[in-house]
Amino acid sequence: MHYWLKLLVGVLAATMFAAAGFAQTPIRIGVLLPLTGPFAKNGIENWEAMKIARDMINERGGINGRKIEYLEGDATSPAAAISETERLITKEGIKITTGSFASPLAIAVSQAAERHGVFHWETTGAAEIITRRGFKHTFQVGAPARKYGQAAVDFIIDDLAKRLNKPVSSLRIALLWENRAFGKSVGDGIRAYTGKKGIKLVYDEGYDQFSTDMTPIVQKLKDSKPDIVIAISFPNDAILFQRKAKELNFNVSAFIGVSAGYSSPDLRASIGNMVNGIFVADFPPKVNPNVLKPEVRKIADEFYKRYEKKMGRPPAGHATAGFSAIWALFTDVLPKAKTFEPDELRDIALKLDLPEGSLVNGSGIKFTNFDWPDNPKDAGQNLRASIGVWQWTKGGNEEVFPPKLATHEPIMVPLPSWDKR
Amino acid sequence: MAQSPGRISLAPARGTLSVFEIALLVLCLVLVVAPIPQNLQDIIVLTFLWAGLATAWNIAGGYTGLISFGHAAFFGIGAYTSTILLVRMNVTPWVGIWCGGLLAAFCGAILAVICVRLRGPFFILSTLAAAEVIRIAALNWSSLTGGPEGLAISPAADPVNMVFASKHAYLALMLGYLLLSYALTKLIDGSRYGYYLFAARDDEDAASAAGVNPLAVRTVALMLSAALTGIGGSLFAQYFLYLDPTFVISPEVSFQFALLPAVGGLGTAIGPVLGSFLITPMSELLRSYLGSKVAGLHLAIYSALLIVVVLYFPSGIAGALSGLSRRKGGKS
Amino acid sequence: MTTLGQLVLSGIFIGAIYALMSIGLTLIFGVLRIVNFAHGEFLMLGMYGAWAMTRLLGLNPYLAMIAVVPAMFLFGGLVYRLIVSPALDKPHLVVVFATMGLSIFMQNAALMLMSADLFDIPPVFGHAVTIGPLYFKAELVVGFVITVICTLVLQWALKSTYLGKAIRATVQDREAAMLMGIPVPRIFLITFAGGSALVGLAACVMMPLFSVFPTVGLNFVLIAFVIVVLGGMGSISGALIGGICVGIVQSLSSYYVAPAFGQMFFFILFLLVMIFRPNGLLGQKGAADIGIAD
Amino acid sequence: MTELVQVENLGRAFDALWAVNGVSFSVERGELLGLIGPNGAGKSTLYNLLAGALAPTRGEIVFDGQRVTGWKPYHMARVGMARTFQIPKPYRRLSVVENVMLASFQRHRSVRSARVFAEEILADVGLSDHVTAPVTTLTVGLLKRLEVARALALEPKLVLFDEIMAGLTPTEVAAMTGFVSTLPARGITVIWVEHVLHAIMKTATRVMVLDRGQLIANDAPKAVARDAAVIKAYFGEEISLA
Repeated sequence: MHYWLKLLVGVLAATMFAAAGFAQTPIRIGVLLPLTGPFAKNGIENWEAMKIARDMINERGGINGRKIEYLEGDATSPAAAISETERLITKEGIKITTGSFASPLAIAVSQAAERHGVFHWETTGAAEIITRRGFKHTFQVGAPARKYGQAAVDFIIDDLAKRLNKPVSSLRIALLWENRAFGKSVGDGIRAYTGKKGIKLVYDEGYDQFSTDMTPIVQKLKDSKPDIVIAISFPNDAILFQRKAKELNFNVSAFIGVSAGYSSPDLRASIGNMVNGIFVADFPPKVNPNVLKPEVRKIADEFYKRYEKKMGRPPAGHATAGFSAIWALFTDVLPKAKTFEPDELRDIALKLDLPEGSLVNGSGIKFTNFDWPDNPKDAGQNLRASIGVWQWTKGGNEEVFPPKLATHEPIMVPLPSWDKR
Repeated sequence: MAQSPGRISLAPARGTLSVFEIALLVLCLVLVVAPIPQNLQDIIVLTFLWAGLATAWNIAGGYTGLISFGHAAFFGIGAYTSTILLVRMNVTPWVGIWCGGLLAAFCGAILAVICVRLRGPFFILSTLAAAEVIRIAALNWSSLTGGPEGLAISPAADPVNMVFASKHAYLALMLGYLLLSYALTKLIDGSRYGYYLFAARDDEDAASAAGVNPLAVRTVALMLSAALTGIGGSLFAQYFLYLDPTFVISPEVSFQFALLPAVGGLGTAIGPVLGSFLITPMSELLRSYLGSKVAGLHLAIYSALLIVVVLYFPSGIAGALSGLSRRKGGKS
Repeated sequence: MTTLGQLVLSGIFIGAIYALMSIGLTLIFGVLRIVNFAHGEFLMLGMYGAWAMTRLLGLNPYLAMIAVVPAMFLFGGLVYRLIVSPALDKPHLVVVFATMGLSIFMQNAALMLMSADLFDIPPVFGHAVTIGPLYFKAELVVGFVITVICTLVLQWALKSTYLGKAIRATVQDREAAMLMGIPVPRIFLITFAGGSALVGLAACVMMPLFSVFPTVGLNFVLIAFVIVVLGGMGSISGALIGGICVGIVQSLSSYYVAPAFGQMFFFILFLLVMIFRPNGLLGQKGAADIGIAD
Repeated sequence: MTELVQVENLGRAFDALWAVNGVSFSVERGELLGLIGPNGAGKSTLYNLLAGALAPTRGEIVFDGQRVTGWKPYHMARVGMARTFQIPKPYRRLSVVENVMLASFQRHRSVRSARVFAEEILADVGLSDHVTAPVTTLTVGLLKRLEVARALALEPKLVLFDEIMAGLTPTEVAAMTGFVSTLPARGITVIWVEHVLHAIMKTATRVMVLDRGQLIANDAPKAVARDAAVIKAYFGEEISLA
């Protein structure tokens, strides 16, 4: 009942505006996502989340009465991404672009946008280089690669070490990364961060995306007897790895997967309850509601409901991140804009100072502008993009770290051996 | 030299330019200067670049019979050499391009030593394997190639760095590359060396008995083809300003090099150019209009059309247009 | 020592699975002398078939063979009629591109029909097989057994049945076979369809071990090519040996050097064999000429 | 040193079978040497050994004072040895004159001069009205002539003819025989394998007979015709050779 009332009011408002001759031209946004090729699966999930955001904002009367209209391009490879971005900018006159899911595509799209002075709002692309090229109109709303690693390592130091009652310095940690752009940059981040924290990695190897047999990798891990494994994988390799770990009876005290492979909900559909107890460092698919502001929580619930209805499964972390980043654009940036020129949008974005918990996935927004002590050449990076750690449970998934975002305590620590799972 | 019957009217007697070729050249020059919308210019830039690359491949594939599926390796070597020289050693691409070409030619020689004795499917699969070895090397040699995170060139327009703001400059650059490849092909076409290539392709033993060393001739052809492909790779890098080993040195890229001449007309100078003028715009337009409607639709249509064209126009567009197929003359 | 044992044995088992997937290709190559670049997508289609049989009809994947193998036989016959036979009398580049076009078409048709999601089937056997301190997934061992049986049956069939002899004659010399009254065009059809059926069989064996998605073929097609050439074109037992070699090389190089280079080593092995033993590891008499004569 | 070719104990085995076994002979400059023998006697194998297409298992070959054992065919061609193929091997996608130009390039580097010389050679063998015709339109007889033209275009010191008469009409045989007999005068030594025996018997200065890989006769044509071993090899019993 409540829902229909809101819908009615929205429609009335919209028609009133139209009737009053303010047939506002729609705000046109270019969306570049991989709809074919190797990244198609996650690209399409992101695309569905973006469309839900558009529908939801248009139902709420758009932005100051102007509807949002997407013009999309299939960014299946960096070269295709650049051609599509330029097509949208030059042919359709787009001033705002967003999207990209994967790092190589994000690097390509943001570069094409910058070349034409167009405002690019990157939702999930994580490569560190995105904000290190001295670009002025590119903003990385999602977390950069190193934050994934830091979240996992901080979780080990602040939480797991105590639960396993072992001093951090004696913890044997293994790092496994898929040697594409995302895997490598997260791996590099973890290597640097653990080095700084005085933790030694007993295993640190990259593997090829076309690997069809994980036996050598699991066997080598078994031989290095790690306490904790951090693995950055894509969907297919994650499934292959977990099955092989079970087959070779490779047991660890804790397993932390990073992003796409381990955060996609259909991992459970593929390997069933083998997934229970695995931790995942990624955008939180679901956040402790009392952290979010009330109105943000309502938006979050509506998004989860619509996504589940459309896709038949809850959203993966990156899909939620895609939604929350574009929603922030619709609610915190565009309403303040008048000319919608890239420079104006840039100033608005740089002035944003949203605390954590303002966005649907618990992140806040505060962009660097060549003023970040760690790296003065960095601009457009969101310092308040929060990457947490959640855990697969029998019932679904629970956010377990950082404590202020957590919805539940970590369970199954140390991880029971395969026969007991 | 009298025009023998059944000869492709598009491709005149060896070494001379036909009316059709001159008309095509004029059209290209017009396209470079004409005030066309930017996104169409982007398609034309790609069409010229791919026409040049297809012509380069045709020197090995069409003229010498070395059907290679490893040219993405030369393409990648050229692209990475000029980009590394620019990004890491600040060497202007105007020099880097030729270094890339030379290095690619050197690798072409190595590949020739390995594979040029092989024929038919063996050669195809060996070049495919060689390119995969180079892809994996590029992916893991992060200190040199930037590894999976790729290598980016700053988009600040600067003629010294061969980065331009206006598309016209890129159109001229790519047309120059196409003309370079095409001129070399025509040169070979009418030269003694060209005849050696055709002889080695048509009958190795007969060519050898006539004093032509087939392996040496093929090696030189592969080196030339590799060098031109390397230069094309550098231009690709200068246009897109970003290199990712997984996408630059991939079997799909090698396939595209071989596809355009096959569709256009293998072993003819004009074939690869016609192939690119048809396929490149078609695949770009298909992707931009159907790309996001139904995921995968545009590639399904593209591949279905490809199968039909390849099966029912075996001698390519050049062949079909000039009725070459009338003069089938047995299996080549 | 157990590490080496685990690596070598699982290399052999996974190598046998790769071989099973390649037997169809080596047969097609031996007889028709064409490189079927859509081989990976045939595997994908078979896996989707096995998945459907298992998930929708609750069949055990190994039983699903009863439906998947004949279906792939028909599919192979269809592809032969529509794409391969029109290309046979044309330069061999034509069939290379026709099959590559088919490969892209099948990938994207699958993307449109089945979406890009990964599909899996529940494990067939509850626990792993243990040989001393070594662990092996039961489905892997079953796959190895099926491959060995399949190789023996095929070898026997090629040696003693009329069809088998006709196929071997066509491999050696088409013209001569035709003179002996062997209906070579029909042999081509049966071999191509049979080769596709064998890929269907391999798909059912692989379904419990791998997920299926539109681009799964890309992971396996290059391995299949390497195996066919390593084993010697057209040789069934050669494919088995080639597959096991690839399995072991991949396993050992990934462990002792680095996983990122696993694939590089068997490509290098492939190139070495090309240069020094073009007849394949077994020195299959004339395999090189089979590959070249066209 | 008037000997152009010396062959010492030449042998070639395919597994256990010795196709050519312990053959020794020499050829003087300007000779027209016939080489005959039943099918499978090893004639083509001997040619392939001389021309470098096959590496000998045993024995030495000296050509024009140089040891050339094991040289590649293109190397032999460059030092002046030309050959025709029993089954014509034209370059299918080149025209008739272009087929001949391939050989004339050895002595005539530019395309134009190579073409002029090629057209002269084509006139010699009576192919001048097919100059620009595609090779695929030629009959077997014309293809044989093209083979001869391609060999002569190398301006060789020695030419190996391999059954260039097969498939020719009697008038064509007579014309070709006449033409071949003029070659020694132009400084070209000829070795000629032919089954049309009367053509050889008429023009050859000497005839060698090969049987099961071994030389069984090496004498003037008249002597060879009466040699018992030769007749036995060919016909198994007494018959008079015209």
